[in-house]
Amino acid sequence: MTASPPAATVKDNREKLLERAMSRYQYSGDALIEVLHTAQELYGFLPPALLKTIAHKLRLPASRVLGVASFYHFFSLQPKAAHTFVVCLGTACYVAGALGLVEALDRSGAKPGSSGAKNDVSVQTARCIGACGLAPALIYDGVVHARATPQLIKAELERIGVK
Amino acid sequence: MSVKTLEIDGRMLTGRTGETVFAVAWDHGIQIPRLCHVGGLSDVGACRLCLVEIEGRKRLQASCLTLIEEGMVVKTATPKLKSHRKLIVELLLAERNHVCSVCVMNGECELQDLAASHGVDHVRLRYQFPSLPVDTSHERFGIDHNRCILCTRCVRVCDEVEGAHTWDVCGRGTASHIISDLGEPWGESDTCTSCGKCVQVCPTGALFSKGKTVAEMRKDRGFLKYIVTAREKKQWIG
Amino acid sequence: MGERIVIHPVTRIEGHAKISINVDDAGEVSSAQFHVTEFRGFEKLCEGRPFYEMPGLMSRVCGICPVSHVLASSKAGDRLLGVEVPSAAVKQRRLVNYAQLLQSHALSFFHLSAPDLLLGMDSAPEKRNIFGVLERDPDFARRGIRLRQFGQRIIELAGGKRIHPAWGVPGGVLHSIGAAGRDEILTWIPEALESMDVAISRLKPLLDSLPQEIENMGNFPTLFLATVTPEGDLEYYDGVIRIVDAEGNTVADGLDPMRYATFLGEASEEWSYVKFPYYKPLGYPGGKYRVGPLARLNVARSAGTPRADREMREFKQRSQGAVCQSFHYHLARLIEMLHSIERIQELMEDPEILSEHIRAKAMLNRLEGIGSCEAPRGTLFHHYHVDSDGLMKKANLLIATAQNNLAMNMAVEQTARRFVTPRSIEEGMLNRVEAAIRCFDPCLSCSTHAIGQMPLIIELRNHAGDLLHRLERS
Amino acid sequence: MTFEELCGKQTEEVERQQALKNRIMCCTAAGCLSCGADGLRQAISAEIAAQGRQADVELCGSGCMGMCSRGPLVLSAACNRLYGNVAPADAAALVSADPAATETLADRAIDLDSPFFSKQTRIVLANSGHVDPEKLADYIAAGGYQSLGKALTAMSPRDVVEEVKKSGLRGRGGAGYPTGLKWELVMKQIPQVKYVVCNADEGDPGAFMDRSVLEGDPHRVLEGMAIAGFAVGAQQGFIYVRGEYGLAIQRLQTAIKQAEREHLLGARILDSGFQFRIDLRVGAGAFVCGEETALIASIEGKRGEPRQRPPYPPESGLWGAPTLINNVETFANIPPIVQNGGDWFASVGTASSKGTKVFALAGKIVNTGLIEVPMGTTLRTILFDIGGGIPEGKFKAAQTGGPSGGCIPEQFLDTPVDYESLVTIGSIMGSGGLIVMDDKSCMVDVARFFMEFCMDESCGKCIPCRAGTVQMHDILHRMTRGDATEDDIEMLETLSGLLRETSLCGLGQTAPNPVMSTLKYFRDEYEAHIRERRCPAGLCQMESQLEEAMA
Repeated sequence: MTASPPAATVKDNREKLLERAMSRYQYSGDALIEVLHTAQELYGFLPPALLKTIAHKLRLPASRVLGVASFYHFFSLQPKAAHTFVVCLGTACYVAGALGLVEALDRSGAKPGSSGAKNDVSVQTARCIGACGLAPALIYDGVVHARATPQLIKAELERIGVK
Repeated sequence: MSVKTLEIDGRMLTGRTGETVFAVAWDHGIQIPRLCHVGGLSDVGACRLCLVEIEGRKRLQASCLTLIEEGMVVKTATPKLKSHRKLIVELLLAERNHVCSVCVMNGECELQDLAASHGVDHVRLRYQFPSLPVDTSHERFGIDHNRCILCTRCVRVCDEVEGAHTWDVCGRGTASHIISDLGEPWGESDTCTSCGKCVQVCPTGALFSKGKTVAEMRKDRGFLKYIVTAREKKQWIG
Repeated sequence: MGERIVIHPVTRIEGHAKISINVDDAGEVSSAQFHVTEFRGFEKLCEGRPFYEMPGLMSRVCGICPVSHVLASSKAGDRLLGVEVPSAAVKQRRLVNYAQLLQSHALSFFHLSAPDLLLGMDSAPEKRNIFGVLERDPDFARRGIRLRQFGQRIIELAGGKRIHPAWGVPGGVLHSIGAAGRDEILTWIPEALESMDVAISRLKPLLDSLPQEIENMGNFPTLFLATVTPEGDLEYYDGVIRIVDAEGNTVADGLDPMRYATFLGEASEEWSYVKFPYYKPLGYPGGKYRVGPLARLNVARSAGTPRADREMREFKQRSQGAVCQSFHYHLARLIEMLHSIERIQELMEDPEILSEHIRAKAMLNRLEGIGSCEAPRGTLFHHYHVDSDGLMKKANLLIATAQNNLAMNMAVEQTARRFVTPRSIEEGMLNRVEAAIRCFDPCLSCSTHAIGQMPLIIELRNHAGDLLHRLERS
Repeated sequence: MTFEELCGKQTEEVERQQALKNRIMCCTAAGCLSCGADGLRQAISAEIAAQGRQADVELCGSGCMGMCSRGPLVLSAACNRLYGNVAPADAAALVSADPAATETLADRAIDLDSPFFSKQTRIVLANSGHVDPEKLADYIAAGGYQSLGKALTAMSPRDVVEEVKKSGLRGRGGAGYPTGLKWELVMKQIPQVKYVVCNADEGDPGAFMDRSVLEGDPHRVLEGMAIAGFAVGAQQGFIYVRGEYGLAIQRLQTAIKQAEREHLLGARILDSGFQFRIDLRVGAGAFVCGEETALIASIEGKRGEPRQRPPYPPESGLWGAPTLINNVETFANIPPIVQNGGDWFASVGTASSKGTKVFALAGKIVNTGLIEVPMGTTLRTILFDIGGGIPEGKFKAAQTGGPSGGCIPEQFLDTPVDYESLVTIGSIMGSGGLIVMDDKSCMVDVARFFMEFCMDESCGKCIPCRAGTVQMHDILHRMTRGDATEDDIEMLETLSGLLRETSLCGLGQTAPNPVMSTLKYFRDEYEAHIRERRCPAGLCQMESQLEEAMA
């Protein structure tokens, strides 16, 4: 008997979960967006190999899978950074000065749509997160901050060591 | 098959039920401009050049997607339509880097022809000058994204006629671009059959045969109708 | 107090530039510079484009000598393909190159320089142009115009259009001149030869009347560089590079144009957009050299055609060793035109000119290619690097006007010192400064890849840099 | 469960609730959550345990209570008081409900008789703040699923459609197409397979009505859809909900499971022969998917690109089948219409616009939050009575309809808010975002902001929208930088005409609206940017000023 289990048994659990999601939709191509949602939940982002697997399993052309994945802003084809700032740029937040928040992040080298200097901060802008009553709103690592200020951003960035 | 009578640009014309306004007009020599339509492929109504005015309809209609109806009254070349078409051509010219003088399709390009026929002697809009690549990794063909107008003829011919679906549109809005497979270089595509149909249907010099130089490219679209008809009628059997 | 004269724009040259003349405290010309103030960046522009596009793209560098760029570019493309170009295609290319030389030289001599020569350096500026010449000597002017037309007609017949033909392609040419084209060209020959006789016999006595100008407008020793046949005869399309010095001694011979970078260096100065190439073994700026008609006649042993050889032998008598007076570029230009017409006749009588085997096809076989040929103004090099998909990574263009840059600067300074008296500036003085430049027939659109027409400005400045006088013509 | 059992369940739950000493409703809508409602809820829950009051004090979450600007909000049923800005430290006082203890909260009590509440009429939001969205029993106690029961037991599909037609309800998603007519169209289609789709892809920046309804009263939407399914003959429904609405998705999932368990959805609903399933489809961040043909493409797993209409979805929608598409608020109006009759609904509102409309108030206004008013209420009432006016500065414009709408200037404050009136003054009803701007807002910049939105959200299929929005944004951007000429205004108008008339879908057709309406009412601001290189609101940084600052 060997001490270590055969490679197949330590197979990534995520693969199984993705498989289950696809079979729930009977591997139908119509379920592509749902499957991509699941894949992104499991893997954090959608690398080409993953898209290829999905294309094969759903029997869809690879270009169509990428075409769909790239159409929707929710899907990320790049790995996510450790920390994410989402600045709401909905009308209410815009009127309330959300651009100041983007500028504050910008000053720290973290530009919208890109990862920051240390590649651990990503900055995104959102088209209204629906917290208009609390404008300007900022989602920092999944937590909504109402009436965010550049000072708040500065403090958070300092806390995680981004200058 | 029933026949319908309609009026296009003051002429009484007839067409078969199920035919589009665009098809009936062209059959009778009324050449409505178009970029995304090509005979033999499905229509998407994206270029908006074939828009026509139809009496009783509030909005302009894409003639390539509008089926003829009995008694329809259609106008295809009103001053309003012409001015819209001209501006659409200008939008396209300003959107990417269309440099006719060094283009393989110079003199044969559908976009260039439209610009000429619509009197686009200068572009009133700001050129956007995007920085776009050329992919010549394929053994026989190349794609120059600078000349692409996103008409998706290549996507459709590859999907509908060749059946490979190598091409699709990636991204959205102004960032849209044509991709092969998962965005790899064309030469690395494992679905492309190198049939060259996409190259032939491309209205501009975006898709070209390698080795062709300035103004040397001639595209043949006759094959499409032939293949499609042959397939529909199963002409190869018997 | 030092002063500076600036001639800006310099007129009757191709492109636009500025001359500044600096005046010292004693009121004498201390130095002069020829600035090229425009920038075009063709080399940058072609990055990322397929190399097949280069002949078409490069023909846009210049409206005067597009053919030269098409040829050098096609030849660089030949190298990238690694093919042997069919001999009929070579003949087509040669034909068009001669035609190009003919029309460009005709423009330079009859349209741009003849006004100075026929009407005089000090004649009224508003008359000093081709229309003035037409008035003074209608037959002469018309012959010039016809000669240029002849050259352009050949280009049109062979290349499909008069300017920016994109008929040259890597591996050969797109189409041949055809029988009808050949027949038409042959009908032009007698008149063209006759016109050359008229022009040459008209110029020679004029030269005798301008000893001051000849001796003081760009007369100095430099090296001369040109392409010759392996035997050492005049050659414009394909050959080896030979360099001679002012005494007429061969400094280097049999140099491979493909290896130009081993013997030519490129310096730059912040006051001009044109590069300053030099002959490497002698360093910068000691390795200054001249290219173009004068250099070619100095470098070549003989022309290889009877009429041109006759003129060339006489030309070589004008000086011991090499002819160093830049003013003789004019005569050299006429001799080259004569030679070109003779060669065109030869090609037209060669049955192979009608062959349709004019293009070699291949895939990309090399990642680096150099093409060179003799353009009207001198030796032209196109040097391309491509990636494995054939997309341009880098282009280096070494252009005749740039190679003459050092010499042109010297000529400007020499002319200014001799003819410009800063205390009482006269138009004719400044015209001579410009005329010195025109000897070289610089094509600034090529050398800097400029956009549009911006004639030259002359500025007179003191040594503090204050502007004293400014002359601007358009 | 049969209809009788449902009624029994309702009585039972109502009695149970009445027996309680106190019900504490803690707002758990996104707004309050982002100002600490979760921590507050835990504190109250711990306090109930600490005081040993589990038996007679119940803590519930609730949907949006409206006054988002004062969150977190807590409603104490015992004293019928609504408190704002509540902190975990207040838990003890809330649980005890002792008048003395609640004294500390008195200054934070919100006057329920204030115009903010008194001028509202709540139909869609009737349950918001009173029903725990995560408890089916709560919804049933409030009369939930009674309408579905009524439809299934006492009405024919045609009766239901007639009732909806009679109500005069119009689509609340923007265009205002009569809902009853749309239902009738789908009902009349011959094919057996039909679909009902709820458009919950609320994408207008500044609009959060649908999210609040989904989060606060998800069963209401499910019930509305089921009634629609019964009426038009569909057995399958989809809710296409924005991916950004995590909480709404979660509550919908919970609600669907609860309803299926009780046979309020799924097979044999309320023991009748009617079956209706609802599946969620989660959007992935594309505004254009709010357009019905794009939404269909997206549900089918494709790029959300619109296609030419006709054919309209009632004829050929999802997978080519007849498809009824209504938005969240429209479906939420259905149960009360079925319950109370079309005539009752038609008695609210104006001649052509019936019922109420939910608005999301945001921007430079005191009471930001969610409100519901009868159609025909004037903007002045909405903004100054309910909204409490402008905090500082002067009113300049109200923006309705999001990127497809327009800016309404002061002179139209007394215009009644209904579909037709808004169109007359250059805006649209839209989905209900209402953003207030004061004199510090630059109208050119607002136009630029919306154009940027449309440019980013354009799907790229048709040229006028794809390239036209880029050019219009380019011009507007240059205007805000002081780098534009008079010709640019003309080109802006020309492009507006092109987009409006030639774009493939509503996004492109309406993209010029904010530009057109600001050009109409605030042309002087445009001219100041161009002629004087000056921003009257002092917002835009002009290139020349930037250069000066650099030097």
